Amino acid sequence: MHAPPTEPRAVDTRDVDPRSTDPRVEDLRQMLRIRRFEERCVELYSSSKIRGFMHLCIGEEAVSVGVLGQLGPADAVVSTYREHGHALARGLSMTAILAEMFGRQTGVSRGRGGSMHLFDAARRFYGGNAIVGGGLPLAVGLALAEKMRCTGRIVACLFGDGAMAEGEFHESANLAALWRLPVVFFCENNGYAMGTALAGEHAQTDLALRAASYGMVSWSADGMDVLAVSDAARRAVEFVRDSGEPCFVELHTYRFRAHSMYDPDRYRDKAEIASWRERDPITALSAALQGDETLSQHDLDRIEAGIIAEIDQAVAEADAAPEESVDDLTLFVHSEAHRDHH
Amino acid sequence: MHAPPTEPRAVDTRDVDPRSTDPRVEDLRQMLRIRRFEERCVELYSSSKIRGFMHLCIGEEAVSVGVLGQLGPADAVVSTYREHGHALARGLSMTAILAEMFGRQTGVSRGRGGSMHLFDAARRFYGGNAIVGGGLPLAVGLALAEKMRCTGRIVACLFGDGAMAEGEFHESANLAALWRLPVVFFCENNGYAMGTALAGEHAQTDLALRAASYGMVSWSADGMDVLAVSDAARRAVEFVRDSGEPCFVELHTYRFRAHSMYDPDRYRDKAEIASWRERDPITALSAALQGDETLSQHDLDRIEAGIIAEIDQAVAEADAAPEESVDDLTLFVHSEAHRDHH
Amino acid sequence: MTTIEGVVGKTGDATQMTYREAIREAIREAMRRDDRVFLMGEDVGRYGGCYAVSMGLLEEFGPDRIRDTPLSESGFVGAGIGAALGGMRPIVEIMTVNFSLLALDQIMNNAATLLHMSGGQLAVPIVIRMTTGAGRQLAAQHSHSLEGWYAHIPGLKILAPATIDDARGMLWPALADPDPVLIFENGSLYTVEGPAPDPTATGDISHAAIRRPGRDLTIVTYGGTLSKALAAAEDLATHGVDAEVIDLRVLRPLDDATMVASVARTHRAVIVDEGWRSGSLAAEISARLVEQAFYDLDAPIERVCSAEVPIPYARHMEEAALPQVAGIVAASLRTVGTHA
Amino acid sequence: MTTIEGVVGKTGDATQMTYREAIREAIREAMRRDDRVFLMGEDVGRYGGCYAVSMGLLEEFGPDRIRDTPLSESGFVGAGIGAALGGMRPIVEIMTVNFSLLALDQIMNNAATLLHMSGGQLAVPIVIRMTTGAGRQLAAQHSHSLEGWYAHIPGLKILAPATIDDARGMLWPALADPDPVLIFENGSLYTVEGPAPDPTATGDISHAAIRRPGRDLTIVTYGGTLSKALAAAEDLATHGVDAEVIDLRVLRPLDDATMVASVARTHRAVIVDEGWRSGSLAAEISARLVEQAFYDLDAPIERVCSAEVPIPYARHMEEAALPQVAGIVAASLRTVGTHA
Ligand SMILES: Cc1ncc(C[n+]2csc(CCOP(=O)(O)OP(=O)(O)O)c2C)c(N)n1
Ligand SMILES: Cc1ncc(C[n+]2csc(CCOP(=O)(O)OP(=O)(O)O)c2C)c(N)n1
Ligand SMILES: [Mg+2]
Ligand SMILES: [Mg+2]
Repeated sequence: MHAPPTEPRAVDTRDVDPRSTDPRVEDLRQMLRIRRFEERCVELYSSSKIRGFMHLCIGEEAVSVGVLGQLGPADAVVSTYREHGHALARGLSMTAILAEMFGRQTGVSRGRGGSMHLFDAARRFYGGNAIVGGGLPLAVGLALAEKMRCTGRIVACLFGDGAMAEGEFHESANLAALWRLPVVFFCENNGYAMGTALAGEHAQTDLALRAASYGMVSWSADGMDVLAVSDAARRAVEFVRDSGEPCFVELHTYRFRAHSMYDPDRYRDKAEIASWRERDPITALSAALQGDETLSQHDLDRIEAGIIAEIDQAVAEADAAPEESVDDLTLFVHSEAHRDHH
Repeated sequence: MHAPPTEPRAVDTRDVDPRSTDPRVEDLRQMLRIRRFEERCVELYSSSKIRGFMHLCIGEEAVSVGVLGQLGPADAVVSTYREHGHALARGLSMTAILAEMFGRQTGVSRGRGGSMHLFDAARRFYGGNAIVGGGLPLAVGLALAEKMRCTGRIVACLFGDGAMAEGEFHESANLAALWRLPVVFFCENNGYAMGTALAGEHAQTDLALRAASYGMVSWSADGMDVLAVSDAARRAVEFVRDSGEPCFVELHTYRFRAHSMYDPDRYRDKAEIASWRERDPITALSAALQGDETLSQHDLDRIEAGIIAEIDQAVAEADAAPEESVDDLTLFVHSEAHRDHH
Repeated sequence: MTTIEGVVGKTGDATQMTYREAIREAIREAMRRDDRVFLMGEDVGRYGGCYAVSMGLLEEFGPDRIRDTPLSESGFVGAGIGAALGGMRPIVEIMTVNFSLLALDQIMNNAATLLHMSGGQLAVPIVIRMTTGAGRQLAAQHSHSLEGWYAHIPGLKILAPATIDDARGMLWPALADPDPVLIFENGSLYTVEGPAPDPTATGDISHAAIRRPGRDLTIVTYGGTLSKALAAAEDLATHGVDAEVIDLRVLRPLDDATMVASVARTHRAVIVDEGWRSGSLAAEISARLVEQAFYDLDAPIERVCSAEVPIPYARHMEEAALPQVAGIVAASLRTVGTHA
Repeated sequence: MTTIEGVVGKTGDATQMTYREAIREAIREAMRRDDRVFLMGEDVGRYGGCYAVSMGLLEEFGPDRIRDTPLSESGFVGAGIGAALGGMRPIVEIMTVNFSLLALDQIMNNAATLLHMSGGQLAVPIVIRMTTGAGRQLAAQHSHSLEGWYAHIPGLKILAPATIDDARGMLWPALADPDPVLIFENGSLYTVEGPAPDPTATGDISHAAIRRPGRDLTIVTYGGTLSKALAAAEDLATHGVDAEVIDLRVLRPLDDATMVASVARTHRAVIVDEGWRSGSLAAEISARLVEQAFYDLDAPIERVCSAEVPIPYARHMEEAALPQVAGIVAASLRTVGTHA
C-alpha cells in the first residue's frame, strides 16, 4: 500500500541570498509560506472556491515548522483538522493541497477530504482527522507497528489542548507509556477549544503535568518561538529514538484567527488577542534576523515574492485541475473496487 | 420517580450480647453477612438457581462495610457488577436481592437485572452497572444534580482498578474536579482486571497519584482493614460534604475468589492468594474482638447463627416468589407502558 | 471573514422566524417554565452553540444552566443521564451526530436501558439534541445521518423536526416525557425561515404528518429530505402524478397507521432517507409496509437513500452521494410504471 | 466452582473440534503463516480470552504477539487500526459486541473511512473479532446483537460464521483482505462440536450458503439463529412444508443473488435475526427482496426477531425475548397460508 517514503519536497530557496545558510532563514521562510498560504485560503474561501469547515493555524506557524522540521522522512505524522501548516511543513505539495480544498481529482485526497483531511501516504502523513482526539489511538498503533517491526522510526502525534479532555487521550497516553512505544505527543495548546478557554476544559490546566501522571517524560515550550519549538522537538525526537519510549511536549501558542470560518470569535478579549499578536512568531524571527543582519529587507522581499509566486502557481494549477467523475463515487470504499477500476 | 429516601433497613442485632455496643461488632457482623451470603450464592449457582455472570466480593467485604457505612440515607450510590456487598451494606433486602438472582418478580429489579444489576431507588442505590466505567459519568451527573439543587447530599461512586484505564474515568474525573461536584470516587483496587494484573493495566500504578493529577484530593487506605476503610471513607465523606468538592480514595484489597463463576483463575499465583488470605478482613477483626474480649466465641456463634437464619429465610422466600409473567416482557421499556399497565 | 449565514438567526421581523430561532425559543421557554431544565454541551455557552442555536441564552440564564462542557462526549452525556436520575431535566446538546458515537455506550446502555433493567425504578427524563445530515461539504467524518441507528434502540423516543413549527413545538413535550428523547436537527434546516409558530401550540411527538395529500403514490420521508420530497412531488405533478408526502416526524416509535393508510389509498411507496441505503430506516419502513400492506402494493417499494460511501468533500461528489429531487422523481415514476 | 463448559475446548478426539477450537486453530495458523499477524485485546493472553478462544496461544507466541490490553476499547481498537496502517495485520478481539460501542468511533470514522477519505492511499487491513448475541442470562448490557448496525457501514466487510467450518475458514481470507473485516461470533456457538474442518480448505467470505434446500419457503438467517432455523425446518417438514434455509454468512455485502434466486423458487420468505426487530438487518433483507423479487412473492415477508426490550435476565423472560423455533415455525406457516 505504502510507496517507500521519499524525502519531503525541498522548498526552493534559490531566490534567497546565499549568506542565509543560517537555518533560521529557512524557518522564517517556511512560517511565512504557511501564513501567506492561509491568508490566500481566506480569500479563496470568501470567493467560495474552498468550502466546508476550514481551520487556520495563523499564529501557530512556529509549531508546524519547529516540530515537523525535526522528523525524518520515514517517521510518521498524525495530525488534526487544523493541519495546513503541518502538511506544508511535511512537504506535501501546495498545489495538491489546494486542489484538495477545491475538490479536484489531483487533490492530495482526490477531492474526497477537503481542508480537514489532507493525507499523503508517501510522506507518511496520516491526516487530517476531524474527530477531536480520534488520531491519538492511530498514532499509538503506528508506533506499535514500528516497535514490533524494529524499524527505529518514530511517530509524531499533533493535537490540541481540547483533545486532552477526551477519553481517547487518556487511553492513548496510558497505552503508549505502558507499552513503551516510540511516539511523541505534541500538544498544540492554543488556550481554546473552539470558544472554551483552557480553564473551562481542564481541572488541571498544567497539561504537561497531566501527561506526566502517566509516567511519561513531559515538558512545555514556548510555541511562539520557532527556535524554542525546534529545540524542544529535537530533544523529544532524540529521546524517543534513543529510549524507544514515548514523551509529551506541550507548546504554548495562540491562534490569531477564529476557530473556523464559521466562528464569529465573540468569546475572546480583543486585548488578549492583541497581546498574543505582539508575539507573532514570524514578526519576531524576522526582526531578529534583520536585527543581526542575517537577512536584509531585500532578502525578505525576495522570500515573500517567491512564496507569492508559489501560491499563485498553486492556485492556478489547482484551478485548472479536473474534477473527479461522479462515476467514481464509490471508488476507494473498498480496495477491491479500486483494483477493479484501474 | 424516586420515593423519598428511607433509612437503610437496620440489621437485626438482637441476638448479640448487649456488651457489644462497640461499633466494630456491627462491622464484623455485616462483613460476615456478606461473606456467608456469597458463599451461599456459590452453592445456588452450582445448583443453577442463579445464572448468568456472577462476581463475588469475598475478601473485599471491608470495603463494602467501611464505605457504605459512612453514607447518609439520602446520599446516592453508584456501583458495579461486583455489588452484592455494596447492596447488602446499603440495606437492600437480602430476600429481594436473592429473588433478583433467581429471576423472580419480587427481585430488586423484578428479575430483569440479575446479579450484575441490583437497583433500589428508595435507597438511592443506582446499580449495578456491567459496563466497566459506565457508572462513573452517572455519578458525576447525580452529583451535579445535588449541587444544582443545593441539597447538601453527596454521591459515592465505586469502581475497580481496571475501570481507571477507560476513557470514561478520565472524562468523569475531569468533569467532577472542574465543576467541583460532591462525589467521592472509591477505587476498589483488587490488583486485577479479570486476568490482567495492575502492572498490565496502568503505566502508572499508583492510582491515587493518577487521580491527584486532576487536581482532586486523593489518598489510599488499607482495604483489608474495615476500620481503616471506615476512617478513610469518613474523612472523604466529610471533606466532600464540607467543601462541596470531589475526592478520590483508593482501597487496596483482593478478591479471594476468581473474577466470575466462569473464571478458572489460572493467572494468579497460589502463594499470592494465600498471602492475601492471611489478611482476611473478617478473621482479623474477629481475632481482635475476641482478643480484647469484646466478643466471646458464644457471641460469634450467635452472630453466625443469626446470619445463617437470615440467609435461609431469604433463600426460602426468594424461592417461593412468583415469576414475572412473560406478558409483561415489554413493561418498563417506557414509563408509558408502565403507567398503562398498572 | 465569518461566512456563516445569519449566525444569530434573528430575522428582524417578529412574524418570521428561522428553524434555529425556533429551537432557541423552545429552549428559552422551557428554561423559564421549569427550573429543573438546563442546557449542557460543548460550547453552548460563551460560543453560543456550534450552530448558534443557544446564542444569547447564557446571558439570560447564567453559566450554571447554560453549561459549557469540556470535549468529553461520553462524560457529559453520561452526566446528563445522572442529572436526570437526580431530579433535573437536562437538555444535552451533542454538537453533531458524528460525535455521538463517543457517547453511544451511555445512550444505549444507560439512558435507554436503566428503566427496564431496574424493573421500572429508574426513569431517565433526558433530552439529547444533535445536528445530523450532510450537504455542507463537511466530508466523511462530519456528514453522517445515523438517526436510523438510534431508532433501533428500545427505550428511546426519536424525533426529527423538519419544520419550524416542529422545531418550536417538540421540545416541551420531549422534556415532559419521563423517558429519554433524542432530537435530530438536520443541519441544512437551521437557516430555513418561515412564519413564527404559535408559542402556545401544543407539540405532537407521536404522529407522522401528511405534508401534501396525493392519490398516486406515497413518498415517506423526514428531516432534511422533506423539502426535496415536496419539490419532487411538485415536479411529479407536472408529469400528471399526484404524490402524497408523509413527514415521519417521529422515527421511534414509527407511526405505522398513517403510512399504511396512505399506501392503502395510493398502492405505491417511495421512501426517501439521507442515511446510507443498507440498513437504513428506509429498510425498516419498507419491511413494515410489506408486513402490513402487502396486498395493497401494486409495485415494488423504492428507496432513495445516500450512496454507500463515506460522504466525499467535493461538492459534485457529495451531491451525487445524497438523495436528490431528480432521483426521487425517477424512483416515483418507476413505481407508477406506465402512468407517466 | 468453575462452571464454564469445556473451558479449553479440547474435545480429546482429533477428528472432532468445537467452534471455539476452530477459531483458535485459525488464529494459530495465521500467526504461524504471517509474522505480521498478532492478536490484541483484553485478557487474550494470560487469561486465555474471556471465552477461552485464545487459551494456550500466549505460550506459543509470547506476549508481544498475544497482547493483553488495558480496559480501553477505543484506545486499543484505534491502535489496531494504526498498526494496520503501519504494516501489521492485527486481529483485535473486543470481548463482546456490547463493549464495541466504546470503540465505534474508531471503527466508523477511521477503519471504515480512511481508504476513501484519503483518496485510496490508506488501506486498513485489520480484522476485529467479537462475541455477539444473547441466551446466557447475561441481561441487558451483555446481550446485544448489533452486527446489523455494523452491516450499515460502508467500507467494512461483516462476517458471521455459524458453523465450525466457517469459524475455521473465514479468518485467513479476512486477514488477506486489504480492508477492515469484522467477525461476529455468536456466544452460543463456542461449545458446539463437530467434525474437524479441513485446515487446507479455502474459506469463502463472499457468499451465502444454502444449508437446507427446500421448495415451499425460504428462511434467511445467520449466526446464532441458524440452528433454530434448521430445527424449525425439520418441524415444518412434519407439517408437510419444505423450507429452504439460507445462512447469510456475510452480512456486508449481502449476497442478494442467492436470496433472490431462492425466493424466485419458493415465493415466500421468513427472516430470522436475533437483533431487535425495528431497524434490524432483517428489515434490510426484506427491503431487498421487495426491490428485487417483488413479483415473485406470494405472501408478505415475515420477520422473526428479538422483542424490542433490553434483554431481561430471568430465563423465561429472556427466552420470550429471543427468536425461538416455535416462532419461526408459526411465521413460516403464516407465509404458506392454507398449505399447512
Ligand atoms: C469528538 C469531537 N467533538 C467535538 C468536535 C467539534 N470540534 C471541532 S474542533 C473543536 C475544538 C478542539 O480544540 P483543540 O483540541 O484545542 O484544538 P484547536 O481547534 O484549538 O486547534 C471542537 C469542539 C469534534 N470535531 N470532534
Ligand atoms: C467496557 C467493558 N469492557 C470489558 C468488560 C469485561 N469485564 C468485566 S469486569 C472486567 C474487569 C474489570 O476490572 P476492575 O475494574 O478492576 O474490577 P474488578 O472486576 O476487579 O472488581 C472486564 C474486563 C466490561 N464489562 N465492560
Ligand atoms: Mg486548542
Ligand atoms: Mg480489579
